[in-house]
Amino acid sequence: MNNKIRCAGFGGQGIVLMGKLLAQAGMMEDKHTTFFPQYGAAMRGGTANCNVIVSDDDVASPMVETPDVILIMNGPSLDKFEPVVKSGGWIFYNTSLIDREVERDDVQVVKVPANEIADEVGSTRSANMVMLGAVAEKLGVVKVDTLIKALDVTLHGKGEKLMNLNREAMKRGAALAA
Amino acid sequence: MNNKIRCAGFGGQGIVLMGKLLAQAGMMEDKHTTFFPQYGAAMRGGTANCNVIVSDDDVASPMVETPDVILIMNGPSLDKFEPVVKSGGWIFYNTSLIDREVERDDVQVVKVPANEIADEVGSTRSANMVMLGAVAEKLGVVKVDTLIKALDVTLHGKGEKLMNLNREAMKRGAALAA
Amino acid sequence: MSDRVLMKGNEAIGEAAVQAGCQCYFGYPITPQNELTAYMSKRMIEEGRVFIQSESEIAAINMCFGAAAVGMRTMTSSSGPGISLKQEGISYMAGAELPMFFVNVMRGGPGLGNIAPSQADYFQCTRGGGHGDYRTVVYAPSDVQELYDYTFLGFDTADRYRIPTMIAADGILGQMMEPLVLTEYKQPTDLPSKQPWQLGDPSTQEPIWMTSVHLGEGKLEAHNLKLQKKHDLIEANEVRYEETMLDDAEIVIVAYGTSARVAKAAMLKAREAGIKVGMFRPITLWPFPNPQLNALADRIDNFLTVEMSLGQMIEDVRLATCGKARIHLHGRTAGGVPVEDDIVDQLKKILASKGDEIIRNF
Amino acid sequence: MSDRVLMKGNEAIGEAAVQAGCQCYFGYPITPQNELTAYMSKRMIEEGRVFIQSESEIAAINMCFGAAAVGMRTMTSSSGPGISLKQEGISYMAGAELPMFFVNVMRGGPGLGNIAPSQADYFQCTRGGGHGDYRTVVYAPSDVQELYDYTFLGFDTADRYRIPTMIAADGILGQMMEPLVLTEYKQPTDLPSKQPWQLGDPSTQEPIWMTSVHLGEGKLEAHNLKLQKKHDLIEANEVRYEETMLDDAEIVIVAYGTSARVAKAAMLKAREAGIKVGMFRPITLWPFPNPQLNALADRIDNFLTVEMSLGQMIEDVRLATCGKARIHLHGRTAGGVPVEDDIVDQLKKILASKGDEIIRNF
Amino acid sequence: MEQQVFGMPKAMKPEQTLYCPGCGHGVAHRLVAELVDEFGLRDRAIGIAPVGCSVFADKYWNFDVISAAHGRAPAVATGMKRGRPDSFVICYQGDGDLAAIGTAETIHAANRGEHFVTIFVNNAIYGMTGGQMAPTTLIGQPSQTCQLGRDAAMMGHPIRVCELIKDLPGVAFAARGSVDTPKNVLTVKKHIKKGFQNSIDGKGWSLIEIVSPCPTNWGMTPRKALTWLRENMLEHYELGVFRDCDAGNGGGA
Amino acid sequence: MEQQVFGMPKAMKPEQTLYCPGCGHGVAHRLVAELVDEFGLRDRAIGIAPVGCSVFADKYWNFDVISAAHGRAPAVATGMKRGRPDSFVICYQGDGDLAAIGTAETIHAANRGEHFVTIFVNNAIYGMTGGQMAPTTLIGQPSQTCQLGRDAAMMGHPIRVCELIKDLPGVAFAARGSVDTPKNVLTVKKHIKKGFQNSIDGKGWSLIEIVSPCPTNWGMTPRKALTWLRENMLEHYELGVFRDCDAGNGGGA
Amino acid sequence: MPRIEIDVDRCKGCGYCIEACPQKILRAAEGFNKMGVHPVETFDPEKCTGCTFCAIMCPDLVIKVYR
Amino acid sequence: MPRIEIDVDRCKGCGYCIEACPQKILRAAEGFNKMGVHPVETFDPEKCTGCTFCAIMCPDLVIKVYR
Ligand SMILES: Cc1ncc(C[n+]2csc(CCOP(=O)(O)OP(=O)(O)O)c2C)c(N)n1
Ligand SMILES: Cc1ncc(C[n+]2csc(CCOP(=O)(O)OP(=O)(O)O)c2C)c(N)n1
Ligand code: SF4
Ligand code: SF4
Ligand code: SF4
Ligand code: SF4
Ligand code: SF4
Ligand code: SF4
Ligand SMILES: [Mg+2]
Ligand SMILES: [Mg+2]
Repeated sequence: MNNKIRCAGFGGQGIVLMGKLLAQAGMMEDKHTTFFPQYGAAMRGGTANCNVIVSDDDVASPMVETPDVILIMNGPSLDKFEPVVKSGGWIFYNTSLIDREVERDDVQVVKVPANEIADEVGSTRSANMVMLGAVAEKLGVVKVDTLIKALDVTLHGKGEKLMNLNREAMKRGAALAA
Repeated sequence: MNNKIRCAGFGGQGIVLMGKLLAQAGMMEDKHTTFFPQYGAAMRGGTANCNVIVSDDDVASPMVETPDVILIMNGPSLDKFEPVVKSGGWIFYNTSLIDREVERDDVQVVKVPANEIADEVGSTRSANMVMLGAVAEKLGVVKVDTLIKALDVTLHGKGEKLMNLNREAMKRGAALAA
Repeated sequence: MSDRVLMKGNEAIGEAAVQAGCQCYFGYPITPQNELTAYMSKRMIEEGRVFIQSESEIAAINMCFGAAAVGMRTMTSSSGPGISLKQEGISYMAGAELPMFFVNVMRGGPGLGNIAPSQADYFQCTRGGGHGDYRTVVYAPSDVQELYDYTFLGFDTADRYRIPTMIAADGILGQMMEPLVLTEYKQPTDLPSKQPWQLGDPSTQEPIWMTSVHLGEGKLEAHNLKLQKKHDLIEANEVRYEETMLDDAEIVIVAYGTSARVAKAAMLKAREAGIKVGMFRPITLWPFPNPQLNALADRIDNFLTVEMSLGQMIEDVRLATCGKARIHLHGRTAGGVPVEDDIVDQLKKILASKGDEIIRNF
Repeated sequence: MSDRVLMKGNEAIGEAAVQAGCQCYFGYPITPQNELTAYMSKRMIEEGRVFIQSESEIAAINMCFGAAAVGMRTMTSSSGPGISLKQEGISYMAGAELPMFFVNVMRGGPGLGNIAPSQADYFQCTRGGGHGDYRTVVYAPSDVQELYDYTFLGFDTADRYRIPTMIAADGILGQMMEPLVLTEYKQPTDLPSKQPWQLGDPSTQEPIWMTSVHLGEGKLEAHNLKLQKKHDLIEANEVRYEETMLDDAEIVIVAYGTSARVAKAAMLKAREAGIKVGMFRPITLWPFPNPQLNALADRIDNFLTVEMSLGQMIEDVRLATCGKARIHLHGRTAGGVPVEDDIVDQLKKILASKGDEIIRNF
Repeated sequence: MEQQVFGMPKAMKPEQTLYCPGCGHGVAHRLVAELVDEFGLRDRAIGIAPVGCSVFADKYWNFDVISAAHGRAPAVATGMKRGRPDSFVICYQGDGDLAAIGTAETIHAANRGEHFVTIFVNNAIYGMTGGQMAPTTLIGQPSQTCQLGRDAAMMGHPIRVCELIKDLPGVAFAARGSVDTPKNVLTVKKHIKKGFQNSIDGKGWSLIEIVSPCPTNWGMTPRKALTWLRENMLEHYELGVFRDCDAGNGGGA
Repeated sequence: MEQQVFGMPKAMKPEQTLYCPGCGHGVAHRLVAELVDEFGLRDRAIGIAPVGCSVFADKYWNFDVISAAHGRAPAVATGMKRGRPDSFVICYQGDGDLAAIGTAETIHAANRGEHFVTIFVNNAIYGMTGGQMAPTTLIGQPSQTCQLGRDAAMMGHPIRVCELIKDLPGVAFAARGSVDTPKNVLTVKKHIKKGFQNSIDGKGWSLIEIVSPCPTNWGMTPRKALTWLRENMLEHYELGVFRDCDAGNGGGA
Repeated sequence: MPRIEIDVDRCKGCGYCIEACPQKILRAAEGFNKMGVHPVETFDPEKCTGCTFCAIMCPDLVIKVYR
Repeated sequence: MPRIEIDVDRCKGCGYCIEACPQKILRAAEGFNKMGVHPVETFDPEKCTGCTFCAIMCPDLVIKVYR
C-alpha cells in the first residue's frame, strides 16, 4: 500500500496544506489518517516537510520514517528525501524548480512541472495543488474528487477565486498524471 | 546524665540566648553540644523554646523529646513542658511569673524567683541569667565560670554595663541554688 | 464515522475544555502548544468566558489559583520551561486542594532546549517538580481522540478529588492532526454543580479561609496526611492503562504517548518476525499502574521501556515490578523519536541476551 | 578541640562558601535559610565580592547563570517555594553546563506550608524539578560540620563536572548550632584556576556561544547524550554514604540529614533493647548509593527508610535493592520530626511481621 | 443618649492580632474592615492575604480570605475578579510582596485595569522574615541584608510605587497615605473609600499605599518608629493622590 | 581614491540571517555591531540573546554571546556585569521578553542602575512563537491570541516602556527610535552610542527602544509594514529621548 | 458625657494613643495586663472630648469611644 | 565615482532600499536569486551619490557603498 507519504519543500510552498488536504480527504473517504508537520528544528526561512498516512487500518505510528511516496517541491528536499523512500516506492517531484534527475533506480518517478502548470492556471502559489492532483490520480491514495471536496473544508472562508484556481490546478495535475 | 535540656518562655525573655550560652559553655568545656531553637510554628508574639544537649559523647539526635531538665520562664511553658520531662528529671521554674506548684511528684523541682533576683541586680531582663546560674550550680551541666566566659563570646560587643549585670545575675542564681 | 473532524491535538484539547465547561483559561505562548492558547483565545471569548494571555506563566498559574478559588473550572497550558515556572503555583494549588486542569506539551530540554517533541518532563510531571509532599494526576493520551477524551476526565477528576490534574503530551501529539469524534460532555452525577469551597459567594454564611499555609504545631502534618489519604484513594481508583497482545507474550514493551504508537508499530513488525511481544501502555502516569504491571511481571521476564527521555519512566516500571523481571530501556531524547526498526532490533538483542544483563540503546 | 566555634548551620554554609572562594552570591530571603543570606550580605561585602539581594528567586538564579558564564564561583540559596521558582533556571544551567552551588533549606510544603523542618523536596532535588533530562548533584549533610565540609565539595564538584550541585538540608540543620572546626579550603589540583568557558574574557580569541538551546536536527540529542555520559561518570565516582553497625545487623535503617541523626539515636536505643539494627546513611542523594545498598540487600531482609516526607527516598531505596528485601517506611511530614521511640517501635513491629507485609507508620 | 462612635467593625473578628506592638498592619486592617462594613460588602468581599506579616489576615477579617503565593496576589485577584465579576476583591500586600517579587504581576494587573483594590503596606522592610532590605528600604537604612545601610550604587534606590504606575492607563486611582497621625489615618481611609467606589463602579485598578511602621525590624520602640517614619520615610514617600480618574487626570480601563 | 563608506562590520559574522525579509532585527544587530567596532569592544563585549526571534544572535554577532531564559536577560546581564565589571554587556530583548515575562527583572535592573545597555526591539508582537499579542501590541491590532484586535478593557493597554521607567534613578538614558527611515536609523545609532558611552563610564543603565517591523506576523509585505509602523506605531510610541543623565534630567547610579 | 472604654487585655502598650490624645489624658498604667505590658489608662476621664483620635491611632482595636 | 555593490544572494527583496534611495535608482531585478526572490538592482548607477541610505535601511547587509 502506498499510504505513507512525506511532502517537502520551501517554507512558502504550502507544504503543510498539502498534508492537511491529503489527511482531510482520507478522512472523508472513511479512512484512518494522521498528519504531522515536522516542526522540530525548522526555523523561519527554512524548509518545511510533513508526514501523512492514509490507511484502511488503524494507524499506529504517525511517523513516516520510510515513506512509500514522497512529494517533493524543491531541490534541497529531493536531496534529503530521495535516499529514504522505500524501495519500490514513488517520487513525485517538481521539475519546475528541480533540474536534476532522480538517481535511485529502485523507485518509480513522476515528474510534475508544478510551477509551470500552476502559472498556466494563473497562480504560481497553486503548484502544490498540481502535485496533489497528480499523486491522487496516479496512485489513488485518495480520489481527486475527494481532494477537491476537502479544499472546501480546509480552506473554508477563502475567496471563491482562489478556490477555483486551486481546483483547476488539481485537475491539471491529475490530467498530467492520468 | 542531665544533659538534655529544654528552655522555654515568652518571646522577649531571652530564651534562645539561654540555649546558646549553655551550648557555648559546653563547647568551651570540650563537650559535645547541640542547640536548636524550636522555630516551627512560633510567630511574632508567641512563645519561644529551644533544645540544648551538652554531652560527653557524640550527640546523635539534636531533638530533646524527653528532657532531663527544663528551664521554665513563664506559666504557659510550664503547662506545656511539665508533662514531658523525664521521670526523675529536673524542673527549674521562674516563680516570679508562675504562681502555681509543679504537679508531678516524680521530678525534682527548683524554684527560682528569677525576675525578682534580676530586679534586685538591677535588670529585669537578666532573669534568664539567674536561671542559668541556678542550673549550672545545681546540676553542673556546665560550670558557672564557663558560662560567664561564654557570655563574652556570645554577647561579644555588647556594653560592659550589661555584661556586668548579666554576670552578677548568673552568680546570684548560682548562689541561690548552691 | 461521518461526524468526524480533522483536528490538531492542541486544538482538540481546547475544544474538549470548552465542551467540558472550562470557565477560565489563563496562558502564555510557548511552542509546541501555541495552537491551544490561540484556540482558547478565540473560543472562550466566543462563549463569553474568561481568557487571559497573562504576562507570564507564573501569573497564569496564580490566576488559576484565584479563579479556582471562586469555584471556576480552570485551566492553563504550557511546555517544559513554562511548566517549570509554574511549579510553585502547582504546589500551592495542591496544598490548598484547589482543582485545576493543565497541559504540558513537552519539548526538548533541559533549558531552552529545542521545540521538538519529548517526554523528558516525566519526572517533573509524576514526582511533582514543586516542593513538598503532593501529587498531581497525570494523563498520557496517545492520540487526538484521547487528548479530547482525557481532557473531559481531567476536569472531572480535578473536581472530584480537589487536585490539580494534567495531560502530559509530547510535541507530536500537540501538533498532529487526526480524525476526531466530538462527543458531548456529560458532567458526572457525583460532582456537585456548585463547588462548596468557592469564595466570594454571597449565599455562604461563614467566612472561608482558603490557603496552603498551616502553622500551629502539627496542623500541616495533619493536613498532609489527609492529602496522603486522598492520594491513596486515587491510586486505588484512578489507574488507567491499555494492554495489547499480552496473552502469549514473552516480552512486553511499556510505553506511553507517541512512544507507545511507535512501539505498537514496532510490536506489529516484531510479531511478523515471529517475536512474541506484547505492549502495556500506562495511560495514567500517576497513579502508575503498579499492581497491573506487577502481576504481569509474574510471568514475563523481560520488559522494554520505550520513552522519549533518557530513563525516567523506567524507574516506575522497575518500582512496579519489584525486581521480578529485567527492565530494559529504549530511550531517546530532545526531539529524537524512537524508530520502529531500532526497537525491533533491541527486542531481538534482549531475547538473545542472558543472565542479568540490562540492555539500553544508548 | 580548641579551635572550634559554635555556629549555626546556615552560617556554617555561608562561611564555607566564603572560604571556598565563592565570588558571587545572589539570593532572596526566605525562612528557614535567612541567616545564610544575611551572613553572605555581610561577609561577601567585607571580602569585596559580589552580593545581591535580588528582586526574586528567579532573578537570583538567572544572575547565577550570568555570573557563572563569566567564570565566577557562584551560589544561591532558598527554601522550597523559592527553589520551585528556580527550577527553570536550574534546568538552564544544567543544559548550558554551567557550574553553580545552591542550597535548599527545606521547610514544610506543599504551597506556603509552614516554616518547620522538612525533607519533602527530595523528589524535586533528586529528579530535577525542572524540565528535561538533567541531574544535579545533591549532598545531604547531617551536622553543622558536614554542612561546612560539603559546601567545599559542592563548589568543587560543580566546577569539575560543570554541573549545578546542591546541599539539601532540612530546617533543623539550618537553624541548629554545633561546634565547628573551620578547616581551610584547598582548591583541588585538578581544577583549572581559570574556567575555559568564561565569557567576556579579552584573552580568548574565538567568540564563545553559551547556551542551552540546540536546534538543528539531532543536535540537542547529541548534547543530551553527552550530559548522560557525564551523569554516568558522576554515578560511578561521586557516591558518598556512611555505614554504621552493619556487621551484625539484621535490619537496616536508611536515613539522611536530621532524620539520620534521630534514627541513629533510635538505633542506639534499639540496640540496648537487643535489636540488631544498623544504619546506612546516603550522603549523596543523587547519585544515590545504589550498588552499596544493593549489595547490602543480599544479606539484609528488612530496611526501614526514615524520612521527613511521606515516602520519597524510599523509592530510591527500593530501586537500589531491586526487590531483594522488604523496604518499610517511617515518614513524617511538614515539621513532624521522627521520634526515637516511634522508630524503635516500628523496628519491633517489622521484626515481628511475616511474609511480604510492608509496614508504614501512617 | 450615649452613642458608640468608635468600636469594632463587624468585618473584623474579635481576635487579637499577632502583630507586634505598634505595627501598622493593625490600622490598615481596621480601615479596610470599616469600609467593607460601610459599603455592605461582607458577603461578597474576598481579601487576599499575601506572604508577609499579614499572611494571617484571615484570622482578623470577618469575610472570605485567600492566601496567595509571595508576590502573586495581583494575579490571584485577577483570576477571582474575572471568574466572578460580582465579587469584591481586596488585594493586601507588603512592600517586598508587591514591589520586589511581585513587580510584574502588579504592573500588569495595573495595566489591564483589573477591577480590584490594592492596599499596599509600605514599611520599608521585610517584616515577616525578620528585617531584610525591601525595595522600599531608604538609602542608609540598615537591615539584615544591608547591615551598613542601603547603598544606592550597590542596591538601587527605594522604589516609589505610586509614581511608577500612575500613568498606566488602567490605573483608576493611586494615592499614598500614612498612619502616623489621626489626620493621616483618616486620609488613608478616604483613599481606600475612593478605591472601593472605583472597584464597584468598574473603573479600573486602585492602589492605596500606606506608609507604615515596623517597630520590631526597625529596632525602635513604637513611638520612636512613628517619629522616624515622619522624619525619614515621608520625605522620600510624598503623601498625596497621584492619580484620580475622576479628577480629570485620566485613568480607568 | 575610492573608499568603502559602508560595509560589513567586523563585529558581524558574514552569515546570512534567518530573519524574514524586512525584519527589524537585522538593522538593530548591525547598529550594535558597528558600535562594538567603533568603541573597540569586541574582545570584552558579551551579547545576550533573549528568547525570541533574536535567540540566534550568536550566529550573527562576532563576539561572545549568551542565551538567557525568556525575560531574564537583565538578571543574567547583572550577574555578568557584577561578576566581571570589565566586561561590556549588551542586553538585547524583544517586547514579550522585556515587557511581559521580564517586567520585574527589567525594572529592578533599571532601579539598581546596572551598568549595561539594553537594546529593546519593539515589534508589537511575539515574533518567534508565531504572532501572539505582545504587551506592546496596539489597541485594535489583531494577533493569534486577540484575533479580533487587542481590546483595552479585556487585555490592557500597549505598554510604553521608556515612559514607565524613565524616572527610576538608576536609569542613565532612555530613548525610543525607529528603523523606518535612514534618518531614524541614524538616530537609533546615536542613542545606542550614548548608551555604550554611559555603560563604559559606569553611569547606570541605558535603554534604547527600537520600534521595528515584523512583516511576517503583521501579515504584511515589508514595505507595507514600514508604512503601517509609521502610521500606527509611531503615534502611540513617540520617538525621542526620555531620560539623559547628561542633559540635566537626572539619572545615573 | 464623652468617654472611652479600654479593653485592657488587648493593649500592647505601643503608646500611639497617648501621643495622639489632644487632651493628654492617657498614660501607661502601673500594672501589667495578660500580655505583660503596661496597658493604657485614662487619668482624667472628664476631660475626654470623644474626639476618637486615640482609637483611630490604635493598631489593636483596644479603645471604644462613646459620646 | 560613488557606487554601490549588491551581494545579490543575500538580498531578501524587502524593498526598503528601493524606498529609501533619494535618487530612485534601485528596483527589483527580473530574475531570482538563490533564495527565490527578486534581488535589488540599480538601473542608473551613475546617478548614485553614495549617500548610503539604501545600505542603512537594509536589514541584511546586502549593500556596500563606495565613494
Ligand atoms: C517564593 C517565596 N519567596 C520568599 C518567601 C519568604 N518571605 C515570606 S514573607 C517575605 C517578605 C515579607 O515582606 P513584605 O512583603 O514587605 O511584608 P511585611 O512582612 O513587611 O508586611 C518573604 C521574602 C516566600 N514565602 N515565598
Ligand atoms: C518560559 C518561556 N515561556 C515562553 C517561551 C516561548 N517564547 C519563545 S519566544 C517568545 C516571545 C517572543 O516575543 P518577543 O520577545 O517580542 O521577541 P520577537 O520574537 O518578537 O523578537 C515566547 C513567548 C519560552 N521559550 N520560555
Ligand atoms: S515584624 Fe513589623 S510588620 Fe511584622 S508584625 Fe512586627 S511590626 Fe508588624
Ligand atoms: S517573525 Fe517577525 S521578528 Fe521574527 S524574524 Fe520574522 S519578521 Fe523578524
Ligand atoms: S477620645 Fe480624644 S480626648 Fe478622649 S481619650 Fe481619646 S483622644 Fe483623648
Ligand atoms: S494605641 Fe492601642 S495598643 Fe497602643 S497603647 Fe494605646 S490602647 Fe494600647
Ligand atoms: S547610496 Fe544613495 S544614491 Fe546610491 S543607491 Fe544607495 S541610496 Fe541610492
Ligand atoms: S533592503 Fe536589502 S534585503 Fe531589502 S531589498 Fe534592499 S538589498 Fe534586498
Ligand atoms: Mg514590608
Ligand atoms: Mg516582539
